[in-house]
Amino acid sequence: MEEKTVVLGVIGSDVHAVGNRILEEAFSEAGFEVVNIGVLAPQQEFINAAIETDADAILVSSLYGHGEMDCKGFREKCIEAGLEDIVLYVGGNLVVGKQEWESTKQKFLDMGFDRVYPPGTLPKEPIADLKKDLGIEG
Amino acid sequence: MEEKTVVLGVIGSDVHAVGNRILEEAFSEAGFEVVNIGVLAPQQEFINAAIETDADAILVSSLYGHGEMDCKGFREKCIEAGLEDIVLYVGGNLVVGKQEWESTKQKFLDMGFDRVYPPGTLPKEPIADLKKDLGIEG
Amino acid sequence: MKVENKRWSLDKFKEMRKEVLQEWPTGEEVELEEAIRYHQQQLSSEQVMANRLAEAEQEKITLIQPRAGVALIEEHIELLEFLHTEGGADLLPTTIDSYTRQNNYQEAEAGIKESRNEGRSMLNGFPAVNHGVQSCRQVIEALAVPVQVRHGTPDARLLAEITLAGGFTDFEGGGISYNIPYAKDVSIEQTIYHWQYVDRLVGYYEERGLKVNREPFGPLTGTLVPPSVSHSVAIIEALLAAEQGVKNITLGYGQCGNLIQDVAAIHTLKELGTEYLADYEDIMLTTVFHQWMGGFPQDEAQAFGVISWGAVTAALANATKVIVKTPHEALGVPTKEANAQGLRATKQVINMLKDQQSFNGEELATEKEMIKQETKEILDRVLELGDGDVAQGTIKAFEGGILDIPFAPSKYNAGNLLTARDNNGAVRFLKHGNLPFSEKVVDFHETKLEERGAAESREPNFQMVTDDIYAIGKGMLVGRP
Amino acid sequence: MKVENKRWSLDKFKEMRKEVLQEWPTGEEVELEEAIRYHQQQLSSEQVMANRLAEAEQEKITLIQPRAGVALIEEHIELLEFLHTEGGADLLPTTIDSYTRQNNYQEAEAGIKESRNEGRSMLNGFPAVNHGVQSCRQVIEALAVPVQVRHGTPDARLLAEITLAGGFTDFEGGGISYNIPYAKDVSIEQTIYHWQYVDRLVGYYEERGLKVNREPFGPLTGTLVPPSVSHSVAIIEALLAAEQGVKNITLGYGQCGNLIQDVAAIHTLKELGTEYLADYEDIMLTTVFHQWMGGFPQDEAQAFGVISWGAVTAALANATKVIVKTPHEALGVPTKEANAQGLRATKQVINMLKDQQSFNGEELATEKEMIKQETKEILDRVLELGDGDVAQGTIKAFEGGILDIPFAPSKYNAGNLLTARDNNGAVRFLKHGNLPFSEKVVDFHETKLEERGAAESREPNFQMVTDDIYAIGKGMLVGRP
Ligand code: B12
Ligand code: B12
Repeated sequence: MEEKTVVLGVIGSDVHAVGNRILEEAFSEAGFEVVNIGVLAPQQEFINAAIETDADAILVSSLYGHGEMDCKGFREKCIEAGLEDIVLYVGGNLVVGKQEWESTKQKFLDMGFDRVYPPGTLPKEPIADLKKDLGIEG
Repeated sequence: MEEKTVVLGVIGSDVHAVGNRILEEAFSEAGFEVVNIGVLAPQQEFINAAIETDADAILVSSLYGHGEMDCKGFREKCIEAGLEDIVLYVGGNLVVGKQEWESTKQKFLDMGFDRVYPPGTLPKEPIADLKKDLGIEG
Repeated sequence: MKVENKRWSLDKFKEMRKEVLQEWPTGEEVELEEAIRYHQQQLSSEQVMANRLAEAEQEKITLIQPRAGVALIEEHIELLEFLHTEGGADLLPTTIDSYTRQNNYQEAEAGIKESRNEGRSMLNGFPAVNHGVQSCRQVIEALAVPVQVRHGTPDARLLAEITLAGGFTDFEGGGISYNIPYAKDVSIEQTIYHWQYVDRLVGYYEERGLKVNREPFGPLTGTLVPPSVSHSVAIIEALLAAEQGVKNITLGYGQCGNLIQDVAAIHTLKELGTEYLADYEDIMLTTVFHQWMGGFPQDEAQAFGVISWGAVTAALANATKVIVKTPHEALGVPTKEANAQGLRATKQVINMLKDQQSFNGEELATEKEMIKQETKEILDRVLELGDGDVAQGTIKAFEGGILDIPFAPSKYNAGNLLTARDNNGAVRFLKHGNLPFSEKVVDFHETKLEERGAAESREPNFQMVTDDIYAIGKGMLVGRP
Repeated sequence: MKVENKRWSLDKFKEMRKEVLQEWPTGEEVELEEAIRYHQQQLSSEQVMANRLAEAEQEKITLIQPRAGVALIEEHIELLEFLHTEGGADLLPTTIDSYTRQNNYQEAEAGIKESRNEGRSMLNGFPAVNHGVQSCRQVIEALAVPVQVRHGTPDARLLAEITLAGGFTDFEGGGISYNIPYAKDVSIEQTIYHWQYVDRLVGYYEERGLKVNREPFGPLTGTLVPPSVSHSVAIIEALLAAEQGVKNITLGYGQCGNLIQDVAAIHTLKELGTEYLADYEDIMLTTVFHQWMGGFPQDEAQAFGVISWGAVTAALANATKVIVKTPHEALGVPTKEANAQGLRATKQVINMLKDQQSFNGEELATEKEMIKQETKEILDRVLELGDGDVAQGTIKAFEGGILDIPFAPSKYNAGNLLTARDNNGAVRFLKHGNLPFSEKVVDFHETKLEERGAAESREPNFQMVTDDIYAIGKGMLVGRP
């Protein structure tokens, strides 16, 4: 396959590094070019990395519960920066507390994310989705 | 205090003997004359024992879940046998399954029991109640 | 009738059989040869309990099994399926209701009707006799894993006929363990005799090349039963069963709560069993550990703590299987969801522990040595009393209180024992009644309880026992004042 | 700035203090002498953490403590009260939100506002700096038990000033343990320096006769951290703290999952700590065991299994206290009910085990010996690198990967370690990077992992590590293929 680039990172004041490390391994092994900006990443850093590397997708992680606040306006900022078509995924423990998943998902879809993943998602699911969304043959 | 007599037993096909043994000890120590007919006791056996010993109260245990079926008509049978004024208590795990306590209690009150005790009742509670109901000074 | 530990002739068995099958109309359904064909042709190897146990024994893993049974067929199947898929149960049970256990098939019938009317199970188990052979087969065929009959029936002859013909491959109980804790007025002689029938029936299946597992009920009254007491009963029942041709036996033990004592108990159960059964060939011995069988805390979170502690012990002792309690234990027969929760908590623990080393050390060795010595002192005396015949010996032993079980309802039980926890929570003899213990054993227990008495500044007495009975329900192991 | 392990002069401390208190307006509220009077006059002896820990240590019991914190004062008090009364928490926490941890007081302020608007906590903890001294005192005064600040703040100077003045008597963290797992871009030099400030502040309280406990954060990244790695960090932080006058120290360790390794870890933590801190007088060392800090199963029943297993280990290891997880762990910050459930399950287990013997045996001895040897090899090298100065040594050791922590986000961490479970589930070094291990140690770990590799017919590699990371969440300890 033609190599597609994804930017990976953990947004906001969040330091959960383990899932991020595993996603890096898994997406690399699946044939993606992975640009991992790591933890404690502000929105702007994701966008800068995406522009610099001409990325096809941004995968945002938020584990620590502040995802709702940290992700506000992310899609708009991408558009402002000229990344109109970039694929945006978000996943992790997105809100504070154990909450009804459907409404959490809707919240993030409304913010403009293309796909939203619940806690405990294994890498193979977003990998398959991303291949589909980027039109890569499995 | 003037010695009051209580008949103790576990009704129906129920063999749970431990609580019964402990109730025997506790009521004896509290000054009651205890007639313990033990486990696997049919209604008639409680009544016979009460008549024979001129008992003041009958304490029915049911742990195994069939209490609802086993206790039906108990009060009526007592009346038939001439035990109009006898105090009737029932306690244990009275119904099959973990059910809402208030409705279980009401069921047994409706059957004519004077007091109904939930799982986990410690002896001191029915002892105090019985002293009150029989007009014994604490 | 003089009951001896001698293999029954087929004639004797078949003669009694005629009567047994007439106890309730469903008895007519049972045809032994047809039943054997059914086992041979309809049951896959995975549905046979002994196979699954043998595997587990070899892989050194601990299987998990719930208790469960409701009044009606469809609901019962649904319940068991749920426990398998949602609870991850490796083995399934069919718990029999209490009317059936007392052979009150009339009342069981009423319970079935009331359950239909009320739309909920009014019975605390599955009335297999009333349902009959074909209905049992419906249950078995719906499930991919082996199913065992679990009950508490002093006279289980008809129940065994119907359920084994119905495709069950494991049958719990025995002439002592399903009498003394479960009956008041039935003599030991009677129940040993009736259970010889059950064992002879199982022996017949075995002769025909089928595996039907048998499991003496280890925990007895579930209330402060020291290992040597339940071990003695388990081994006697195993001997009685083996004589009638039973080949696959699971020896049971109910958690006392102290890790070292419990691990020692499971180890010695297997070791002693092997020793005493050495004369019988081709016996497969496995073990079952019962999570805490006494009073539970009402709070579900606390109950999970008790359940998990049982799971830890089962895994560290490497029992072949563990019988699992539920977070509803203190309150009532669990919902299927609560039952599955108990299973999942247990499985999590078992899986986390299955690869871990077992521990050794002096405390374990001492504990094992004591359990073995006590059990041997009891069993040797039993055999002596019976002039080498374990059936006769057992009957006499109960008469004399040489075999004795704490807190049992049976009037055939001497009831002279008083047991309480020592300062570490192991269950010890406060009064050993007429158990034929040597001075060494008596001193050991006395010292242990004095130690606790000193720590609590009180004499060990009935109050201590009561405190211990309430303790786990109140969130403790040792019932301190 | 050259950071050395030397007690700060009061002048140096006070000079820095001026700046610190200006970081956020609430800093103005802090007056040291007034705060000391507050501790002396307003806190009862039961509200002082060190007293409660000393008692537990003497009684050989294990206390239980949750994590908990929400955005608003009243709700926070309600939460803590609930955990005390309904959960039976012996000790209480105040978990600080992640904005505060990164000194983003501005965003914390926004979080407080949003929480008020939304009617639920939008912060994952209690923003103590924004709330200020008086509000902290409101919390402390509402509670009868000691309360500790738990956080993960690389620069916790202002947080310490405010919370200690606010009446908290225990402060978690340290220059390594609250940097490497919690930061990306902050140098070790910087955080050691900032934590010397915190320790000096605590030392000042101690000089004035007040007890303020300190607790290095043991589990680090909570992800396959071998005992010798976390022990090294804990002891370094204890040495750094003691030098600044800290007297009461709780050394921490996060459950790895294998019983023997975990018991050995708690035992050696205390023993090594005592050894290395021998030069400091009047130090009280206690231990804290953290229930499993890695990924949890989502199912609550399974989570109860994990929680209870942690409780078992804490009790058998006789840690002074245990930090408790909840059945919501995998999903989100727990409700107060879920939090209390975790506590009650834990308490049940602890209480059932508190009287039981600890076990010994060869495996435990070997495990202890190895942990000690590894830790000493690391620490001796650290001291060597610093020419006897542990602060300098630590900085250099991180540069050279002599100190190294698995899965840490910090760029000041070499990140050369790869750790995985051996065939019994104990955590071992797959790649030990630059840790200064002797051949004996290296061989030990290699052999252990080869054993597992052989059992699984695969080479130990990153896939094995990944499998282990997912394992407990999927209901296992060892991530088998
Ligand atoms: C030990 C035990 C057994 C032992 C009993 C040994 C013996 N012969 O005594 C064995 C293993 C044999 C057993 C068998 C069965 N048991 Co059972 N058993 C228990 C258990 C774990 C503890 C009971 C106990 O001894 N408690 C300690 C004593 C001190 O407490 P207590 O019995 O509750 O009595 C106290 C109070 O309830 C109160 N009290 C009792 N009666 C009365 C009456 C009055 C008037 C008053 C005021 C107070 C009062 O005072 C007592 C002293 O404090 C309970 C569950 C639990 N509680 O945790 C299940 C339980 C009672 N058993 C149950 C069942 C279903 C059975 C079986 C049918 C099947 C099975 N699951 O194996 C068989 C039934 C046999 C039969 N025919 O009766 C169910 C009943 C379900 C329900 N009601 O919905 C329970 C609740 C377990 C469960 N959740 O499924 N059991
Ligand atoms: C380990 C851990 C820590 C470690 C982290 C070490 C480190 N630097 O990495 C430490 C101890 C330091 C820590 C700290 C904190 N933690 Co923490 N932590 C965990 C824990 C137990 C496991 C996380 C983990 O490593 N899982 C294993 C990896 C492999 O899984 P993962 O992270 O979930 O990632 C996978 C999937 O989610 C998915 N995924 C993730 N992102 C994305 C993105 C996309 C696009 C897709 C498709 C998929 C995807 O793929 C990953 C790989 O499979 C979780 C709870 C849990 N899950 O059991 C809590 C948890 C995440 N932590 C939590 C909290 C609150 C904190 C703290 C604020 C406070 C505290 N309680 O101590 C601090 C926050 C620090 C900060 N500023 O971020 C909460 C979050 C609450 C919420 N959302 O409501 C959790 C859920 C625990 C809880 N229930 O309270 N934590």
